[in-house]
Amino acid sequence: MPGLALLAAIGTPLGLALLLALPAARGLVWRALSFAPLPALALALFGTVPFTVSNDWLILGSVLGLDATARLFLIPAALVWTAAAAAARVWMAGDRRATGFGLCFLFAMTGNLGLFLADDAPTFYAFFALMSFSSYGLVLHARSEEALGAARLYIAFVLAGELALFAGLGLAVGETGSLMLADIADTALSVPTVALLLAGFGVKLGVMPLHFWLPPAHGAAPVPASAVLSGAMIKAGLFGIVATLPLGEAAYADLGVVVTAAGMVTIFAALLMGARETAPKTVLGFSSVSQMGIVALGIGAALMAPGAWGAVLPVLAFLAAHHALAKAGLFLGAGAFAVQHSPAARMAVTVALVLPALILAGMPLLSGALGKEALKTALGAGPAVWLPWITLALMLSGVATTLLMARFLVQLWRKRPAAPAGVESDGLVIPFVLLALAAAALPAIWPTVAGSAAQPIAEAAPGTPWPLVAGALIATAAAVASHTSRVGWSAVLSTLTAPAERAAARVGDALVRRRRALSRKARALPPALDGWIAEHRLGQTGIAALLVAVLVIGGAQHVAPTDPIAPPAAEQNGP
Amino acid sequence: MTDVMPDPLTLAILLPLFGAIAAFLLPRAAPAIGLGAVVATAAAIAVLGHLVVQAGTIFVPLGGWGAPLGIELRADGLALAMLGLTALIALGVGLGALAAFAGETEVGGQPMARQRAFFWPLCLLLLTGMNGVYLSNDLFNLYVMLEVISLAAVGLAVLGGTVAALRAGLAYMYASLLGALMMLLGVGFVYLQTGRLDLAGLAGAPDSAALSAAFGLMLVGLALKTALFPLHFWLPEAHANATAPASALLSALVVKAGLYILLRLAEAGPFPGEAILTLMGVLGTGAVLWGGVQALRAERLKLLVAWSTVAQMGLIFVALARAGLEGLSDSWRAAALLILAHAVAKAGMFLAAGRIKDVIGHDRISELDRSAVRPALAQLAFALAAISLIGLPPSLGFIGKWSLMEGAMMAGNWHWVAVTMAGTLLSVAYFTRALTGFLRFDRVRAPLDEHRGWALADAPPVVLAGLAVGLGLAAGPILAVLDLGTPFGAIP
Amino acid sequence: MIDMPLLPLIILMTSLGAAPVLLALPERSARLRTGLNLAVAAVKVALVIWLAWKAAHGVVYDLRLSVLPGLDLHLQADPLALMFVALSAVLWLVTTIYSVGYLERGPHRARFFGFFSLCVAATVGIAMAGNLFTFLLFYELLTLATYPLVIHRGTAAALRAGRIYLIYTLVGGLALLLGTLALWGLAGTTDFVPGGVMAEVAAERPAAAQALFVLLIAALGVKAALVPLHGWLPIAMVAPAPVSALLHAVAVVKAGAFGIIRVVYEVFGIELAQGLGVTGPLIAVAAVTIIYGSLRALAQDDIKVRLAYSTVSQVSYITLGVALAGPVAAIGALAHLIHQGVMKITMFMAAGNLAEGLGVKKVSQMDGVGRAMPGTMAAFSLAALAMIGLPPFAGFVSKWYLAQGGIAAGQDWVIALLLGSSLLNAAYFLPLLHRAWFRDATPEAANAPARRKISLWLAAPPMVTAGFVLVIGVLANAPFSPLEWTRFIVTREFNGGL
Amino acid sequence: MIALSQATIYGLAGLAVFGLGLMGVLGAAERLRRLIALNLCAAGAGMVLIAAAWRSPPAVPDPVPHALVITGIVVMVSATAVALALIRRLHSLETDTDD
Repeated sequence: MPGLALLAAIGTPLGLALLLALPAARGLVWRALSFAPLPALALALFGTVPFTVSNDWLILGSVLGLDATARLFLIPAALVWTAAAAAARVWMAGDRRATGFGLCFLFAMTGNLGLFLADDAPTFYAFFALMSFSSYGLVLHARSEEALGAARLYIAFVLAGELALFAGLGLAVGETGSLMLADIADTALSVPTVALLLAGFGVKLGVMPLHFWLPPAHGAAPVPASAVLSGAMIKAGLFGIVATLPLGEAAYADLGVVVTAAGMVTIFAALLMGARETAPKTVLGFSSVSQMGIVALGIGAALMAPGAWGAVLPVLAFLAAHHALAKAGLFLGAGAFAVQHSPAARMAVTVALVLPALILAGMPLLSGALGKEALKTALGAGPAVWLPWITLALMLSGVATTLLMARFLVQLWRKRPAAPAGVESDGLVIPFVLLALAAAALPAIWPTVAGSAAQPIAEAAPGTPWPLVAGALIATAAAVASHTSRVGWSAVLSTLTAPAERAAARVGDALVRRRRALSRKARALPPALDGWIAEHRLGQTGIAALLVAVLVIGGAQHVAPTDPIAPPAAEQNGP
Repeated sequence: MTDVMPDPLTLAILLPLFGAIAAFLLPRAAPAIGLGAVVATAAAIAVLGHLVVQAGTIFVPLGGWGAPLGIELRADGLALAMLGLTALIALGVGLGALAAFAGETEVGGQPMARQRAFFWPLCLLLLTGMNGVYLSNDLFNLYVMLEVISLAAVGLAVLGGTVAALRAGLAYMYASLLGALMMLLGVGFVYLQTGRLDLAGLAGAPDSAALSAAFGLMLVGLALKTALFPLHFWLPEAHANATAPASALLSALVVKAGLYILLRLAEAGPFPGEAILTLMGVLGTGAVLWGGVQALRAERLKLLVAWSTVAQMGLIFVALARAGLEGLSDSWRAAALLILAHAVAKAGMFLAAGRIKDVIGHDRISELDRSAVRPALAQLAFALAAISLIGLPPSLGFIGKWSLMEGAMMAGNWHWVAVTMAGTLLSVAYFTRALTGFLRFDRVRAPLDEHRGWALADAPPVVLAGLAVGLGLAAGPILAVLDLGTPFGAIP
Repeated sequence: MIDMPLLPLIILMTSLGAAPVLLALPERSARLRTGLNLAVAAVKVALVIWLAWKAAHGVVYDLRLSVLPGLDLHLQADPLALMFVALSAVLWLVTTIYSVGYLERGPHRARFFGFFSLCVAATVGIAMAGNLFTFLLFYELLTLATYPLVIHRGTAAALRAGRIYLIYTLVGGLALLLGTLALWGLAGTTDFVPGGVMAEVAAERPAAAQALFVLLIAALGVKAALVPLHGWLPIAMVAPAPVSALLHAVAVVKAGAFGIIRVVYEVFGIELAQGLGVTGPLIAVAAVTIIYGSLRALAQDDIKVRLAYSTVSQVSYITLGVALAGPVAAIGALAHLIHQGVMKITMFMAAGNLAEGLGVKKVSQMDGVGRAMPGTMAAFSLAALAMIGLPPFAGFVSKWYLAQGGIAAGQDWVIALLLGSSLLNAAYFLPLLHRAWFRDATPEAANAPARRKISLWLAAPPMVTAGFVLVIGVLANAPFSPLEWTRFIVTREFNGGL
Repeated sequence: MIALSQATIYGLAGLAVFGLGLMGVLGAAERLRRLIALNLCAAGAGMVLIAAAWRSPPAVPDPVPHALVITGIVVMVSATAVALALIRRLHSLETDTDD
């Protein structure tokens, strides 16, 4: 039974990818795209962890399974993939290279979901490589000059990372004498091995100075691909570190210092670089880099002080989930913004985008702030010398993220991301909104999903608003300053007053028009809703149902944790 | 052995002789008589083989005169092997000749009928001489038989009747006569010193200046007859310009007579010193290199093959010299193996080259692939023979070279190994020229009529060349035959 | 118990006997030739399976024919031999099918298939040779049989390539002859015995033993294309695609590599070789070859030449694994013998298809070929990714074992070497894949007159072998997989040797 | 000091004749001249052998060398005949082609 579930989890995207080779089956595959991650999601939600299935005949004796930590990574990844797949379906509807994109997308999905399920080094490496290399096609998809450069950079870094990983895993297996990741993570590996593994996963994670590929790649990829690159695939790097490094087993003071320092630099350097970018998606990419700097702080502390790991790991898992949902939401939101035709609709999307932006920036009580607070607490057990600096860095990272988010929102208007013509905007808006809501609801859902691992989050302080406020102030000031420097003081002052006068004059007309329009819309709403439901009953309804399922069934499982693996969600909770 | 029934040794000499006379007298029946005589001789040799296997060495005094002065025949393993080889080649070449001289057209030389009429007596005479050389146990008889071979060989060389053949034949004749005269003088010196003519008499003779001079004369004479570099000048033209079956006989057998006598002299020894042996090796090296280089430059297929004979003869001398004087009691085996290998392969190769020339109409190497006809089987035969001559496993040539190099290496004479290697490389190089020409590449867009290139006449070269390759697998039995009667004393 | 003691000989004779018949068949009897070819190839595969089955059940095959006193022609079917025989039999079948399609209207098919068959016979002989003497015999036969294939096209370039090929391989063959002689002189036997036959000699005359090792490896290194003896390989690329495929994947380079395995393990014995201090230099040569081949491959625009340099590099993995002198590395080496064969044959057949179907022979012409020939390019891509060492394909398995072997041998730098090589592999293969899949064909290329639809005879074989690449990688640990078989061999070699 | 006996003088003379003949064979360009030189060689060789057969006067000369010489003469005569025939044929062929 676990074997079958595993087969479904990995086989579904893989099988769909292979089906894509048949021209006749392509339509079907695209329709089923957003269901591809569902078996894996179901496995993660309803599977009894830990469990393993050994396949001696497979590769070098493959062992697949799922443990509590991997599960926490798999769930948000699968959610992000589901949302991105739904978006991809509409985004690629009219694209002549859709088949190639779909193939790469599904292969990357297989790799990404599969690597959480791998329990031995070769299998893990296989999935990791599958994910990394097939993403090349995602980055390159546009074939523009920019995409070409980004893809070239991407593949170079991927190669370097894969090689470091090959060496690191090879050495680790040599030192451990076992292929199992669990054994590797339990052994005090040599410093070069750990360094190689850190470098290999660090590339994926995008920690400076291994980040160069990340912002351009995220910027160049089509929106659904950016979402998974940033939301799901980056986390594979973190998961790799968690799964293979002997964190909590042995201390690597020097490496810890390096990683911590890299993390600090990353948080702020990404801000400086991102603030200069003009393409909104690239700005988001830098934000990802910056966020991963926070993760690096946790890892660095654990490297220095193994005792802290027990407390850090749950927080990192939470941060990963938080970032996955929020960042994927932002990317999809950027896509949703891009496909809107009217400024009003764009404004609506922008307003909606503020939610995940705030979550990411550390709005108190939301997941970003909670995660940071929890990390601060967890690092209390960490290296005492570094603690004040880390605390400061975490706080300032809120400022940094706020600035980047502001920049993103501004640039969204200034330089609208490219979007294919004729994309049905609902297909993007709904996944985006759902992801943003999920990110917002994360602190509430997390205890249900993570069980005892959610303890640090539940106990975390709500966080302070001032980094956010400070960031917003600085952003405003910066905007004003830049505008002023461009047009001069008097012009600024006149523009400050002129709009108010114009607005007052127009407000009356606008109200009248708006009312008429609203009434027209109200009349047209029922049939439109019908059509919309008919159109989207497959993908989006499924996602909505699933998010409900996360809450309901996960809660039920929390109550009765000994449930056997339930059948896939799609069957039980289908529309 | 009764007086009524002549012994097989005598028969092996007399049968071809009588055959030669009969074939000369009855030209129309010459092919039948010739083949019959060859088959009969082969049968006699088979009987002889049976006896040798049972008794080891056999001696037969002729006409009641025994050693030391009289004529005595002797047969041991070495002789038997050579006899068998000669019969085999005679049979093969004879069958090939049936086809080669079948036509009635004149190709620019003698009329076919005339060639056919003369080939068989000459061939049988040659067989007489060869068998005589193998079986003779005294120097004088060896000389006489050598002369018989010479005359028959010259006849064969000029059989084609073309100007080139006649010129080459005349040069050949002069060289051959000169060699024979030196041999004669040498024999005289030996007699002067020892008062005996049998080979056994040499063994006991004390070392002296006259004996050394005698050896020197005989060696030079034999070197001339075996075309040892630099006395090879006559060979390429003579062999290349003769008709194919004649070339085959000349190259495969005639030169071997001198080598055989050399082996016998070495066996009877005392061989005149390490220096002479080394000189032979050095001259052999020269032959290997010069022959190789000339073969590389040759423009005609048969000339290439003839130059390859020069090189191969050199290699046999190297084989004799490979391990110095002490090693001679073993080196002769390598030399004998190479002699056998070369004889079989070269007979096949010349027949094949003749067939190729007949079918294509010329034998210019650079234009071999430009014919509308493909003599596939003849080319196959040529290739197989080349494999043996190059010395690629598992051919008999390979076994010979292996023995050569093995002995040289064991004796620490790496230079002879190097010479062999160099010779092998050269042979690859020059044979490749021909073989590449066989792989036609449609430079001529003529319709390819494959079947015209095939005939029953292809069988003898193919069989001979096939044997040259396949006999390598039978090297063990061949060595066993060579050791019958323990020539050169006990097996080490 | 032995039934059919002549089975190895029969396997050898299937192709050796077919060769003259194929040579003699008239050019126009194409159907008969194809039928005979396929029948013989299929029969051979069946016989090899039978042989493997019997051998796995403890039947010992040992055929000897004495040539000179103490010197035998010796055929055997030990696991190592079986591995190579199986590889050649299977890939021969595939390549035969491909060749039938490739030469459909070409001239001189009789000659081609005759020598082709001879070539495989030689490979099988090399595999089953029980001593160096027999090995030498078939090694030379291989040289002779491949020469006409290399110059098959008959162009000036082909003839030149053939000449160079012949010079290299024959000098190598001579060196091997010399080495065999020397072995015979020194050790008194040329038999392949697990653990080697040189122990006494090495104890008495270590310098002679070292010299012999160098001589033998150099002789075999010519065919195995060890730098600086690799010069012939890229030039021999003028040969038709199936010949290149066979040359690179199974026959020639593998014969050299296989010989190196035999010499190191069964003439010298790995411990002795280590004791003589000759494995170190061998590792160095292999390492240089791996990097050099890859570097040269980078600069090539001709697809086949690039593949050829890749072969130079890849085949030295085998040498590297052997020289590392540990069981794990040996598994990697032997597994790579098979894996590289399957991968490279796929790539060469695919490259041949590109040339046949699209007229594409250069990397720079490859834009958009993935769309034009998806099946072929999928096969090519799979093999290329496997070459780079991506899991779960075949190449990963051998690289993984080589890396582990390096670690086990205390030579951690091997990992760095593998990394460098993989990086270079990626650098010269990924641009091809990029062009093929992610670029659009130029308009003139799309409408080129050279375009034609290739037949199934051509299209299917690379896809089948690409399937092998996938399957032997994914099922590496399954029973009867190449990896399992090499593990079995290595257990035997290392237990026998200790 | 070796006394120059008659036999020695004959022998040396024979060798000299042989040498002269050898020079002729190797040096001469004309076919006929070379043939004659060959015959000279043969005569020289015969002289050496006859000298060798000569013992001190009272003894009967050894018959074996005589037999050798006679055989040699026979061989030489027949060989000369063949050679002459060849030369003639060659001559006629060459004049044919020259015309």
